[in-house]
Amino acid sequence: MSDTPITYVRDTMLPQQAPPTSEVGPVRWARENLFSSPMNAILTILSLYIVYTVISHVGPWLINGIWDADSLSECREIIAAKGDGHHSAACFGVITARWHQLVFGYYPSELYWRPVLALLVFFVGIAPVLFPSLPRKLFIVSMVAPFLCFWLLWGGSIWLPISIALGFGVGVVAFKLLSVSVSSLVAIIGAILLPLIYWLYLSGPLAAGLASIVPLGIEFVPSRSFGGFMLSIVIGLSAIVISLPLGILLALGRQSDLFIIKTCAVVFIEVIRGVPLIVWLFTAQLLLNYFLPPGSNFDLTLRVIIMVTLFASAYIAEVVRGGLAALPKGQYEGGDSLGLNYWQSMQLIILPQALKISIPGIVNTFIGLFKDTTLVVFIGLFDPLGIASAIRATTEWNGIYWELFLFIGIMFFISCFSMGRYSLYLEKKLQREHR
Amino acid sequence: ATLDDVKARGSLNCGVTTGLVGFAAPDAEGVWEGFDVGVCRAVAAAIFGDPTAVEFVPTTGQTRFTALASGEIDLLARNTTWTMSRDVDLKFEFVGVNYYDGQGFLVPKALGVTSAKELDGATVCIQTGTTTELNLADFFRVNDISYEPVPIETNAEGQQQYLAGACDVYTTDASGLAATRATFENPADHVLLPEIISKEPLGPLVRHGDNEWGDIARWTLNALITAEELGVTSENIEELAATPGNNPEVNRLLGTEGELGAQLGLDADWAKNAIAAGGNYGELFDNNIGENTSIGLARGLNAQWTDGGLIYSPPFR
Amino acid sequence: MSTLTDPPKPGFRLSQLIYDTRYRSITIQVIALALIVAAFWWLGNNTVNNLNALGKDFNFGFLNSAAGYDINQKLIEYNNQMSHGRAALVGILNTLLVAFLGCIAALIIGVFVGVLRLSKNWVVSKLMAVYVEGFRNVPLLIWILLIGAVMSESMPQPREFRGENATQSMYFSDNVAVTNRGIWIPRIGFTNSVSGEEAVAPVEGAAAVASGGLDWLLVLGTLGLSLFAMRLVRQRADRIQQATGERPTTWYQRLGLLIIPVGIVLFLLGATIVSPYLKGFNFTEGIHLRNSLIALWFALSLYTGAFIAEIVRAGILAVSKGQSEAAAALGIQPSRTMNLVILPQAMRVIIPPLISQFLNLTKNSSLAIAVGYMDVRATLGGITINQTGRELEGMLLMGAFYLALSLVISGGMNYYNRSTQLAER
Amino acid sequence: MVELTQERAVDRSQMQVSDEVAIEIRNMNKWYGTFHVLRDINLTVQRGERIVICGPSGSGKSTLIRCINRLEEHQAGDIIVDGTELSSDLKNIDKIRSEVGMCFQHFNLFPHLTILENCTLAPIWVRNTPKKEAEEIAMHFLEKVKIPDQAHKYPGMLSGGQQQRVAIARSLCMKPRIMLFDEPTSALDPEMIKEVLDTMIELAEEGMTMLCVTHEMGFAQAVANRVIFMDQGQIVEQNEPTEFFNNPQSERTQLFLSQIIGH
Amino acid sequence: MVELTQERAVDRSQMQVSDEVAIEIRNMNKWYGTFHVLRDINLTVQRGERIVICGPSGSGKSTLIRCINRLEEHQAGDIIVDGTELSSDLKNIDKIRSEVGMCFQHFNLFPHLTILENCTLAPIWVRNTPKKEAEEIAMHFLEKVKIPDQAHKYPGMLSGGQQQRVAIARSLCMKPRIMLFDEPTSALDPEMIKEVLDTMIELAEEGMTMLCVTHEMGFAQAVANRVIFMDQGQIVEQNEPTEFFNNPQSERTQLFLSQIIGH
Ligand SMILES: Nc1ncnc2c1ncn2[C@@H]1O[C@H](COP(=O)(O)OP(=O)(O)OP(=O)(O)O)[C@@H](O)[C@H]1O
Ligand SMILES: Nc1ncnc2c1ncn2[C@@H]1O[C@H](COP(=O)(O)OP(=O)(O)OP(=O)(O)O)[C@@H](O)[C@H]1O
Ligand SMILES: [Mg+2]
Ligand SMILES: [Mg+2]
Repeated sequence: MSDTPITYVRDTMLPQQAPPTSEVGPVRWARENLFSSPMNAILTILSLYIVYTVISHVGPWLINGIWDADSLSECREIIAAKGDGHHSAACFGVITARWHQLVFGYYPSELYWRPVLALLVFFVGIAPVLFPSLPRKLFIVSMVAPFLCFWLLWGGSIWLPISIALGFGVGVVAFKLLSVSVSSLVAIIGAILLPLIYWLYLSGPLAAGLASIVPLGIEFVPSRSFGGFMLSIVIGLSAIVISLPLGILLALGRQSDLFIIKTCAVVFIEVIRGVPLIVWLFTAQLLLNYFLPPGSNFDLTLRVIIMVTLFASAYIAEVVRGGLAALPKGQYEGGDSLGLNYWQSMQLIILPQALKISIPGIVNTFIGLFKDTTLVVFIGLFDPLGIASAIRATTEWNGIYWELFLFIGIMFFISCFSMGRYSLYLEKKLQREHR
Repeated sequence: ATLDDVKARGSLNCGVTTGLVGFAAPDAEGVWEGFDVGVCRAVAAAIFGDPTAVEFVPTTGQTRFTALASGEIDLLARNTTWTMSRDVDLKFEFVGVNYYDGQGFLVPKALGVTSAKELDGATVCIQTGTTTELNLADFFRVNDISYEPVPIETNAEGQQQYLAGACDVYTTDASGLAATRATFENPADHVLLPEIISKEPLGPLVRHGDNEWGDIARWTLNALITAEELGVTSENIEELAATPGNNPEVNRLLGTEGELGAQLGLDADWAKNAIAAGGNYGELFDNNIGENTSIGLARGLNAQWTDGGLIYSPPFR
Repeated sequence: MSTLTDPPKPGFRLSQLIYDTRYRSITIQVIALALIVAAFWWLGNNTVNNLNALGKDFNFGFLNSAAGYDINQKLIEYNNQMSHGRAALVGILNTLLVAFLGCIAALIIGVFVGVLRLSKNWVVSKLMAVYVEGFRNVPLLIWILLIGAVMSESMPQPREFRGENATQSMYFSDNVAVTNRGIWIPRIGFTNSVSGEEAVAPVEGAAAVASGGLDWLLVLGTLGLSLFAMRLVRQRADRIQQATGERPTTWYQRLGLLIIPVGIVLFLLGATIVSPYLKGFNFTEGIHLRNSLIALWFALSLYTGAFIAEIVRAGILAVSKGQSEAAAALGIQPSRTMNLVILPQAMRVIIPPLISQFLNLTKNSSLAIAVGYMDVRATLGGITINQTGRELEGMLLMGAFYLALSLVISGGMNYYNRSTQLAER
Repeated sequence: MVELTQERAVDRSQMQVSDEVAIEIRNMNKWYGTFHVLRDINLTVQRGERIVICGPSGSGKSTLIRCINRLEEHQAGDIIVDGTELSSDLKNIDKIRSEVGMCFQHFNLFPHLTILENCTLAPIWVRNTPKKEAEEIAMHFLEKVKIPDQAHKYPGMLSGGQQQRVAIARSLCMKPRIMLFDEPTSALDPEMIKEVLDTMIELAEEGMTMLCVTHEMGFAQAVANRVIFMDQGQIVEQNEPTEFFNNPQSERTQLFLSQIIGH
Repeated sequence: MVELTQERAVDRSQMQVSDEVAIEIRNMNKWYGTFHVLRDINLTVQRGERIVICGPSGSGKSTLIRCINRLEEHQAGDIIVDGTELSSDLKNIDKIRSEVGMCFQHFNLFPHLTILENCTLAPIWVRNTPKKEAEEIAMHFLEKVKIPDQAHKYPGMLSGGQQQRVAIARSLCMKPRIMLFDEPTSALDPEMIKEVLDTMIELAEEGMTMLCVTHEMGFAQAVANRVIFMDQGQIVEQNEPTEFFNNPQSERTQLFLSQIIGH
């Protein structure tokens, strides 16, 4: 064949052709995806069998579910009247009758709008953080949102959150003044100490005074009335929001060159992460009062929030540390060479970038935290599981089990799954942007 | 002092269970009701004249004592057994007994067991963090028979385990067993064994060291008991208070005679308010756990001493 | 050219504590240290004051007093007359047991599911995705409660095995009983026991092995020797392969080595299988795997397994497609490609997050309370604290235990991790 | 371009092309889903031939090469390698893969194995070669690509050019009769390209049958017997190199070449 | 070793060099741990001088440059910039950093800020310039580097050459009296190198004091007053460019130049 000329020129280009029928359509799909090898075929059949078993057991129970019954006995009567087998129907009546407790706990029903509104405010507040394209003015909402949410949830005099917020103002002003007049180191110490003094000695009387002059407020709701998913969300969200600054400080501490500060950060993070949350919750329940001055005594919910916040801050610190480590060293040097000081370069250059990288990790931490709020049931708070127990302790619903767990599980699944998708989307987006 | 704190706060913090039918459980509106709850309300009424001035703090068997010791609650009314070590070592003060109980055993009829001594090798569900664990261990050790404990956290859990047959026997205070059995689909299929293996005087308690506060709790409970003994009920109390009769003890109780309220640092009508809050002891019992409720407990030991029971209050004078 | 080669020692000038970069850091650290010491002093002082006010002291003497309560599952000798310290130890061992079993099961589940989720089989991969997402997005506590409930509700009660017309029967010709109180499996008893008395099965306790367990020592020793011999055979096979390229078939030799010596020892000791049987309320004899252990173990390993599956999947995906193509182009079969090329590389990506999952599992085992498994949280941190009122001491001990456990696990794994990482670069 | 030819001119008379057919592709078609990537490919490669394939991006060059050792499946037509037809028969695939070596653009060395282990892995596990012998062979080929002293390093420690040469040595250790190259130099820096091309030229001189996707026209002129130009999944033109570069027939080829040379 | 002349080039009349001393380095030594990177450096830079530093990799060029604005700390000797001595005193460091601008090899722009924000950041936060004024200044310098129209884009959207010019503009916004460049063109493609060098030459023509680590010998010849050759942490030779390139004295310099020019 070496004699035949190797020269070849195509004169007509071939058009696209449709693939052979065996290459498209459901047949091919099934062949490729389900039965590509004997092993695969076995697996397919096995999986289908599992799916069938589960559906055939649970399906009827779900479908026959009774939605309108006021008590378990009524529900059982209805099932008996239907003449079906004994356990083949669910009593979802408990959910229709008690859903408001599962969601809001014992929050006064005429005030349900307040937590709902607080959640909305929270979303508006967090929007500029999650979507950088929004106008920066919205950051004002972000700053106000925590105090507004606090006030909406607990109610009471409006002056309390305002006077607490003023403390932050005091800090900022102190920092500005001192950093101009003295040094930035002094300014930072001042910015921490002055608000602390203010909160300890001034803010309480100030709020009381203002309240007595201009009594503005809404009905106070004690935290003991909080329960159900609302409690989980309140604990989870406040812990994440408060733990963020703490976590950032810890992460910076862990990256610091200063031996003592670094050691403290490392010890704190490792101790918190090394001990299970439930032990920390028992600590909040059993021990926190030992550590505070005699006579000081605050709300269990608040104590739990403090503990969960500390817990979350250790995890956030690790997430943020990852973000800091992902930044090239050149960014730090760029800031230095322009003459920015440490806090300026952190605030203007490093943290904005590091936090953006960390958002998916923060969302994941939040998902974990949100799931872990169920543990507060062990110290007698009414999270969804606690409410479920309380419902089962009433005469009407004593003995009901699966339906409540199913409902709670599905609610958690929906919220955690969608947040998980969101963080996945963020990760993908970051990967694209960082190419 | 605790009384001042409570007054300043405007409400009483009262520790109760996280939910035990008849004794303390929140209803669909989140309003707490039950026998123990009644005691809390009576104390609140005695102090403030308002039975709703109570914050109910749900506690578990594990957390209740710390809550009280740390001052988170002012009064614990959570079917808690009065024992020496709790009184002396844990440093609490029991202000009286509102229910005389004893630890019993609940078994399915089908097992054919008639005595707890036949329970050799049985699996027993117990609530952890209670005296029942210790009693149980003692009972089986003394009788030289073996058992397998299944520790559980809440009554609801225990009930579920027991009904599913994960344990042969459910043991806790007999009152709790009765209450639990009452909610079963077929209560008749289960029997309470005759043995009561312990004395379980249940009562409200406060911290050591604040005797004035302890007195208020103690005498409020006694007022409820005395009221029943003297026939003062929530129905006739207004009438009796408005038109003092010739029974001096009733008059002292209702504040129309003497200074008993002032001695406690309360209003003169403190006891009247306490009784009006949920009725006298007998009324509380009957409305929450008595024979006409789904719990269906008989008075038994908890009848007035005059009826052959142990319920006995020192005199108001 | 200069011959100066040592850095000079910096001199101190105390006047520059704030502005001098070198001393400034010292200033900051001193201030931080002072603040921290102050904070701790404040906390400690409060604690002392509070303890005084309550009339309590701080000592660990309670660990020596009688516990008074019983524990169903114990790996060492324990009864209610023993001390709280002993009870705590029982709890610690129970925690370690479930953590150990859980880590192994979670790893196996995770690897299987992770690989299957990458399967080309649509049904299988979707099923695995449902499993993974379902477990990852619902709180562990709910899973523990659900699995515990399923086990106690859906399995037969021991009494159903009783009587002439029992509705349930044991499996494997009356050797295994599956009930809602746990699973009873046969144990091995020795009729010709070396130590004279009959030994108890090892799962019920290391103590049992130590006391009556000379026989078990013998069996296990033989097993160890067999394993060693098997290794020798394998090494020989390796050598032959290196020398000739052909690998001799050795599985029957190794199987023989594994079975025959142990078999002989067992025969000499007069080993018999002691099956569980129903006596009174429960089964007796045999080994009792309690429901609480099984439920907690299942829940922990299924939950953690879902996370591990994702880690494994990510690890495998992190090995580029080019690697498997290169192996294919070299003619290496797909089954070997996994072992020779993909897994060794994936391992490096997998191990660090795997460690933290193991840590999580260990910490999560403290949820044992939900199914009544008596771990250290339930004994020391639960009943003991509650009976003695020693919250501070008890919580401190428990926290220290978990912390030490975490540090040991992560330390060990990091060491391993570093050593594998070093081999690569 | 011209410069390169002169510099690395190869004595083509030494490279014999036998009459034996090494690869035969008949009416081969391939689809990705419904996208028709390879259309009616016909190609016969004699033993000892050195073929360079070029063409615009996305024209299906890589796909063609990858079909030949069944990294991709074709859906219509036949591919016969060394007399064995490529079908879904696993044995045939194994046989063909051990006859055909392949070098990728990104080398795809195994980062967890040393250079030597990379080279001995397949001989030991696929060919059952004794380890010692496998190592000898490996060292031989590593010497050939001039990096015997790197044998105990890990791939990550080598430069790109060295890595690609290891990849070539690794393929050679399986003693393939045919080598496929998919843009072996496009991920490399200019200096390193030379190293790799030199190695390939040496291989060519020894009479290895080679199919090479590359845009190194100097290489094509220096060693190729034939240059194939592909576009839109079709072979548009093939010719011997001098003709191909100096006198392209098809319009598309002209356009393509003008771009390449302009660059 | 050759005795060094402090003579300035005279043939570039439009760029004046004053007698004022901008930077003075005396007997400066630096260690990394125990590794002696910079040994006994002595260097005086007059205001308006343009100095190019070259030398083999690892010879300490970057380290020298970075010591001048205290990105690295030196351990012995003095560095005096604009009359201020560089010590651990924070105030001095701040003062010097705002006098000295620096351009890095990898630009180190802040990717989360627009070009304009990159340029106004330091003036606003360090100099407390009002935002409006800072923006005007920034636009002025962006015009100077010929990219005013990119002001509202993000760095990631710009080519490397444009990014480097932004980096230069960013430094200039602080109105530094001295500019340091650390291989500003070595990460760029050939076409872009020219853009950046043009900008730098323009700066030089305006009389900016410049220290530039670079291997662009064309640039050195065009604008430098002095070329400094470093090796092993020491200044080995310095001379005015024509002399330096045509008539290197030291053997090391000769060797180095032969490599550079060969390449
Ligand atoms: N796995 C795949 N699935 C679907 N389409 C694919 C796949 N791989 C390649 N293609 C498409 O097939 C066409 C041919 O791809 P191929 O990689 O063979 O091109 P190429 O000629 O090698 O191009 P290049 O020079 O860029 O490597 C391209 O249009 C490509 O997008
Ligand atoms: N942070 C550091 N720690 C320890 N040694 C370092 C550090 N930075 C640089 N070095 C060492 O100091 C020496 C001088 O480095 P420098 O970066 O100044 O060289 P250079 O002349 O700029 O080289 P190049 O042309 O490669 O940029 C090198 O040997 C380098 O390895
Ligand atoms: Mg390609
Ligand atoms: Mg450098």
